[in-house]
Amino acid sequence: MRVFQMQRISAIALVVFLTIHMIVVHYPPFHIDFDQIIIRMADPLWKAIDIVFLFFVLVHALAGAWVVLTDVQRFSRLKRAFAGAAIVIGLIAFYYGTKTILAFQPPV
Amino acid sequence: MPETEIIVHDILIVGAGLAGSWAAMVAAKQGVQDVAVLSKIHPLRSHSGAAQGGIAGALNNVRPVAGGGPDGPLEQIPAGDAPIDSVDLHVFDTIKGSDWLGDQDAIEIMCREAIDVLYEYEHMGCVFSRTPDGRIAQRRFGGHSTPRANYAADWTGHVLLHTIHEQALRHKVKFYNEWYCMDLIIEDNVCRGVVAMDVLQGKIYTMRAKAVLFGTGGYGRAYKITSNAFANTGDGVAIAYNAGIPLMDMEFVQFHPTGLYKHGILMSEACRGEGGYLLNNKHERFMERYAKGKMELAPRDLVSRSEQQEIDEGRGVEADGQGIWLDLRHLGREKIMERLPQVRELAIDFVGVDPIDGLVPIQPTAHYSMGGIAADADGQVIADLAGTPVVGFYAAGEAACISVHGANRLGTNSLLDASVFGRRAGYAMARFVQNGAALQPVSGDPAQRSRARVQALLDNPGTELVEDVAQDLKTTMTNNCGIFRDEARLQQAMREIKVLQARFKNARTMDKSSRFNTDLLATLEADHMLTFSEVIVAGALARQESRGAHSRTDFPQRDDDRWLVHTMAHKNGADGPQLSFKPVTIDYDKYPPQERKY
Amino acid sequence: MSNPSTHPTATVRIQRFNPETDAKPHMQEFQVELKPGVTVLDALHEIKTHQDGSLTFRRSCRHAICGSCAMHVNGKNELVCNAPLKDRLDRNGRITIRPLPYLPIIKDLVVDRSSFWEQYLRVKPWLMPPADTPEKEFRMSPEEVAALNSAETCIMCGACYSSCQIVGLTKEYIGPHALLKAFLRVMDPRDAIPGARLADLDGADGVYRCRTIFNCIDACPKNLNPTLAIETLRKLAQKREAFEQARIERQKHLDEPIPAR
Amino acid sequence: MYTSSGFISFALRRLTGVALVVYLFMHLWVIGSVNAGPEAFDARLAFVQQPLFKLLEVALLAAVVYHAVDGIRIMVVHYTGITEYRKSMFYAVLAVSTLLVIAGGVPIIRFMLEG
Repeated sequence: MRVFQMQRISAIALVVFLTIHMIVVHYPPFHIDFDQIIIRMADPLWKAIDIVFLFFVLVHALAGAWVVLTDVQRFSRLKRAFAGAAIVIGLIAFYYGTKTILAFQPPV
Repeated sequence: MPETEIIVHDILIVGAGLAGSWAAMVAAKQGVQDVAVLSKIHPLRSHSGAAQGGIAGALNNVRPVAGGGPDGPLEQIPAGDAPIDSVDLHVFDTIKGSDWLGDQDAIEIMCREAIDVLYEYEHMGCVFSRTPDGRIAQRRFGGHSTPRANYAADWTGHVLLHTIHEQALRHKVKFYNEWYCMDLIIEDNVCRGVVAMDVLQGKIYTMRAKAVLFGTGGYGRAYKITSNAFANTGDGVAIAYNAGIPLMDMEFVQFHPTGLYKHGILMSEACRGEGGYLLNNKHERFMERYAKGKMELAPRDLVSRSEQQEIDEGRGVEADGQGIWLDLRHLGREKIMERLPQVRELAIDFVGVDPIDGLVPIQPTAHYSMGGIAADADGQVIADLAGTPVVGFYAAGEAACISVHGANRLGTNSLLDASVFGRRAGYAMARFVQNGAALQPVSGDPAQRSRARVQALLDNPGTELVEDVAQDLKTTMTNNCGIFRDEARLQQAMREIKVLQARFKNARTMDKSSRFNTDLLATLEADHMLTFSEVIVAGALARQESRGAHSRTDFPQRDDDRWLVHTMAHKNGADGPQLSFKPVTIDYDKYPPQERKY
Repeated sequence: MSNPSTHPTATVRIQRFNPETDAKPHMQEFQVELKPGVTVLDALHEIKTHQDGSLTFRRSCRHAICGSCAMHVNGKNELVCNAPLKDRLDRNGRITIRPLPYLPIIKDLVVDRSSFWEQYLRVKPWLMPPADTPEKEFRMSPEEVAALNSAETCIMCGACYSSCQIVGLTKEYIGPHALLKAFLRVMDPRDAIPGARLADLDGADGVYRCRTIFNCIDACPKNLNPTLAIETLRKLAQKREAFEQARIERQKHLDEPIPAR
Repeated sequence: MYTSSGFISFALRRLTGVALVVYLFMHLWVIGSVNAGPEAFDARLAFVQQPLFKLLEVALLAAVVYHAVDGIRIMVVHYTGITEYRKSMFYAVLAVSTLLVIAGGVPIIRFMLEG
C-alpha cells in the first residue's frame, strides 16, 4: 500500500476516532484525574477503541512526518532511513502506548 | 590562431520548426545515428506552432451539403459516395493561387505527398478534430475549391509542432537549444558545416557536418505590422545569401488579410473559412466588388489588396481609417467556441472585443515569405540557374523557395510545404550520408570570423540604437515595399536601406556581457534584416508586372511574356544583389497559364 | 503621432541579475509610457530597446502560443505577451516583474528550465502507436478528441511548474506540465502503452507527489487543469489492468468508422 | 515564493501536522506516567492543567480542527475531481474551522477562568 493511501485511510479513521476522543475525554473540560479515567477505562471496549485509535494516529503522524521530510530534495537520499526510523519509532510508541492503555486498571 | 573546439555531427539541422524537426526525425528514423538540431529558441517556441487554421490535403472526408452555397454547411462524405476532391484539384488550386509562378513538378509532389504526411501525423499522435465517423475534420480555406484544410480546432500548427518534436525526441535526435547560427561554411560549392554561438555561454563554435539543412523560417519581421514572431528575422536566408547561395523570388511577401488591428497578430483564415465576413465602414461586404465568386474566401493576396483599396479610398474603420471589420457574430457562440477558441481569446486580449457579439478590427499583416533559399524538391539547395547542387546543403520550409507557392501561397499550404519538404529533405540527407558522404575538411578557423564580427559589434561605441535602425527599416519596407508598390517608392526604399546599412555601422550594442546576450542577438538579427530587405526591394524593382502578392501600381497587369520567371539573387560584393532569372517549371498541356479570376 | 507627454507613465520594477557582475539579484525601476493597448511585454521591449539593452528576457510569438515569456508578475505566474500593462498596475502605477520562481536564474528574467524539460522527457511525451497502422487515419470519435482538448493545448511555458511549491522543494517531482502531457498520452485511444505509462507515473515522484495546492491551475495561461489530470491519472493507475485491457479492446476497432448515434 | 490560497492552505496543513506530531509524543509521555502509578499520573496531569496549558489546548484544538477539515477538503477533491471551487472551498474550510474552534474553545476558556 502506498503512503498516500495509508494517509487517506488513517485520516478517515481519525476523523471518527478523534471526534469520539475529544468529546469523551476533553469535554466538558472538567478537571480530569486518574479516578475518572479509570472508571471509563475499566470497560475493555474502551481499551480496544483506544488501541485502534493509537494505531491510526501513529500511522498518520509518522507517514505524514515522512512525507514532509522526503518532499525536501536534499533528504530524498535518506528516504529509506526515514522510513526505517518511522517504523521503529512507530513500533516502540505503539508498544508503549498499548502498555499505558492496559495499565489503567480499576482499583482492586 | 586560437585552437577552436569543434563539434561534429553527421547531419546538422538549423531551425527546429516543422521543416527542421521533420528532417531530423526522418533522418534519425532512417538510421542516421548522429543527427543534431540547433535552434536559437527552444524548438517548441518555433513559429510553426502559431499556425492556426489547418494543413491542406485532399483526404476527401468532408463535402459541402448540397444546395448550401459557397459558405453553407459541411458534412462528412458517406462511405461509398464519390470523392469530391483530388490531388489534381489541389495542384490546380495551388498553381492558380501561385499566379502560375509555382514550379508545377514540386507542387505535384507536395499535393500528392500531403496525403501520406497527414496520415503519418495522425499515426504519430496528432490530435486532429474529427468528423462524426472519426475521420480527420476538414474546413474551407481561401483559394481552395473544396474543403481540404485538415484541422485541430484553431491550434493546428501547435499540435503538429509538438507531435513532430516529440517524435524527434523519441528517435534520439540531439537538440542544441538556444544556439544561434552565425555563418555557413561553404568551400568549393560543398557545405562543410556552420558556425554557431551557444547563447547561454556566449561561446562560438565551428560545427562540422556531412549535411546541413536550413529550416530557419521566414522574414516577415522586416515589416512593421506583421503576424510573425520576434524570432522570424530571416537569419538563415541572410546567412545563406552572405555565403554566396542564391535567394529566389524574395520580392513575394504575403500579406494576410486578417491581422489584429495595430498588433498584426493573426486571426486565422479559418475565421473566413468558417463563414466570417469582412466589412468596411459602411458595413458592406466589400469583397462582392472584388471576387464575387469566392467573396471572403478568395486568396490572401486578393483579399489583402481589396482591404487596402477600401482603406486607401477612405472606407476603413477605426480612428485612423486603417482598419477593416471582421464579423463573426452570425456564426454563433457555439461554433466560435468549438472551432475558433484561440482566435476569440486573441481578440479579447488584444483589442478587447469578443467576436461573439462584437466586430473585430483587423488589417492586412505581413505574414509569409514565398521567397527564400533556392532548392529543389528534395530540399537540395542549388547554386545557379543550371541547378548545380550545393553539395551537402539543404533547405526546407519557409526559409526555402522550392517554389510551390510561386507569387502567392494558399492558406494551409505552408504547414504542408514545411512538412512535405522537411520530410523529403530528411530522406534525401539520410541517403546522402548513408551512401558514403564524407566529412569535408574545413580550412582555417571559420569561427574566428564570427568571433571578430561579434567583438566588433560589442566594441562599437556608435551613437545609433539598433532598434531605431530596425524600426526605420520596417517603416520603409511597409510604406514602400508593402501591398502596393511602384517604381518611385521602391527606389525610395532602396535609398533608405543603403542609408540604414550605413547607420547600422554606427549602431551600438548596449549589453556588453557574454552570457545570454539577447541584445547582441537583436543586433545580429537587424544586420540580417538589412541584408535580405535589400534583396526583396531589388527583386520588386526589377519585376515590372503585378503577379500574386507583388502588386505594382505602375505595372498592374501580369506579364507572362517577360516575367513568367523566378528571380534569383546572388550576392555581388558590396554592390548588392545581382539578379538573374530562371524559367518556371510548367506543364503546358496540363496546367497552362490562365487568367486568374475568383 | 501623439505627443509622448500626453501619456501617463508606469513604473516597471524588474528583478535584475547578471551572473557576471552581481552576487545576488536586485530590483531596478524603469519608467515607460502607458500608451493604449500596451502589453507588459511591450513595456519590457521598450525598456530593452531604448533604456537598457542588457535587460534580458525570452519572448517570441507575442500571442500566447509559443510559451517563451512566462514570468512572475505581481506575485503570479503568467505570460507577459497578452497581459495588458494597465491592468497589472497597482494604485501607484507600479508593476513588479520577477523571473519564474523556484528555478535557477540565468540572467535577469531568464530562468534555467533544464529540470522542466528533463521531467518532460521522463514521461516519454511521444505517442507510442499500435504496431499495425491502418492505410488511412485511426478513427477517433469527436468525444475522444474533446477529452484530450484539456491537455493538447499546453504550450510548455513552465508557468504551472514554477508555481508549484513541491517543485520548489524537490526537482524529483515530475511536475504538473509533464503529468498533463502523460495524461494526454494515456487518454489517447491510439496510445499502445497506457499501462506502462501509468506504472511509471504511479510512484512517489509522480501522481503521489502532488499535494493538491492548485497553483498550477491558477497559473496556467491556457486555462488548463493539471490538478484534475493528476487526480484522473491517480485513479486510472489504481485500475491499471482493466484500463489497459479496455485500450486493447478499443484498438481492435481503431480503423473502423465510429458508429452513428 | 508563490503565495496563493492553495499555498496558504498547504502551509497551514503542514505546520499543524508537524505540531500535532510533536504534541502526540508529548501526549503519550504524559499519559504514559500511569505506568508509574496514580500519584505520578495525577502530578503530571495537574502540571498540564495549569491555565497556560489550557490556552495551549485551544491552540491544539485549532490545529486539530483545521488539519482535519482541510484534509476533508482535499479528500473531497480527490474523490469528486471538483477543482473549480478551490478558492471558495478553502474559505469554507476556514469558516467551518473557526466555528468549531469557537464552539470548542469557549468552554475551555470558561473553565479556565472559573477555575
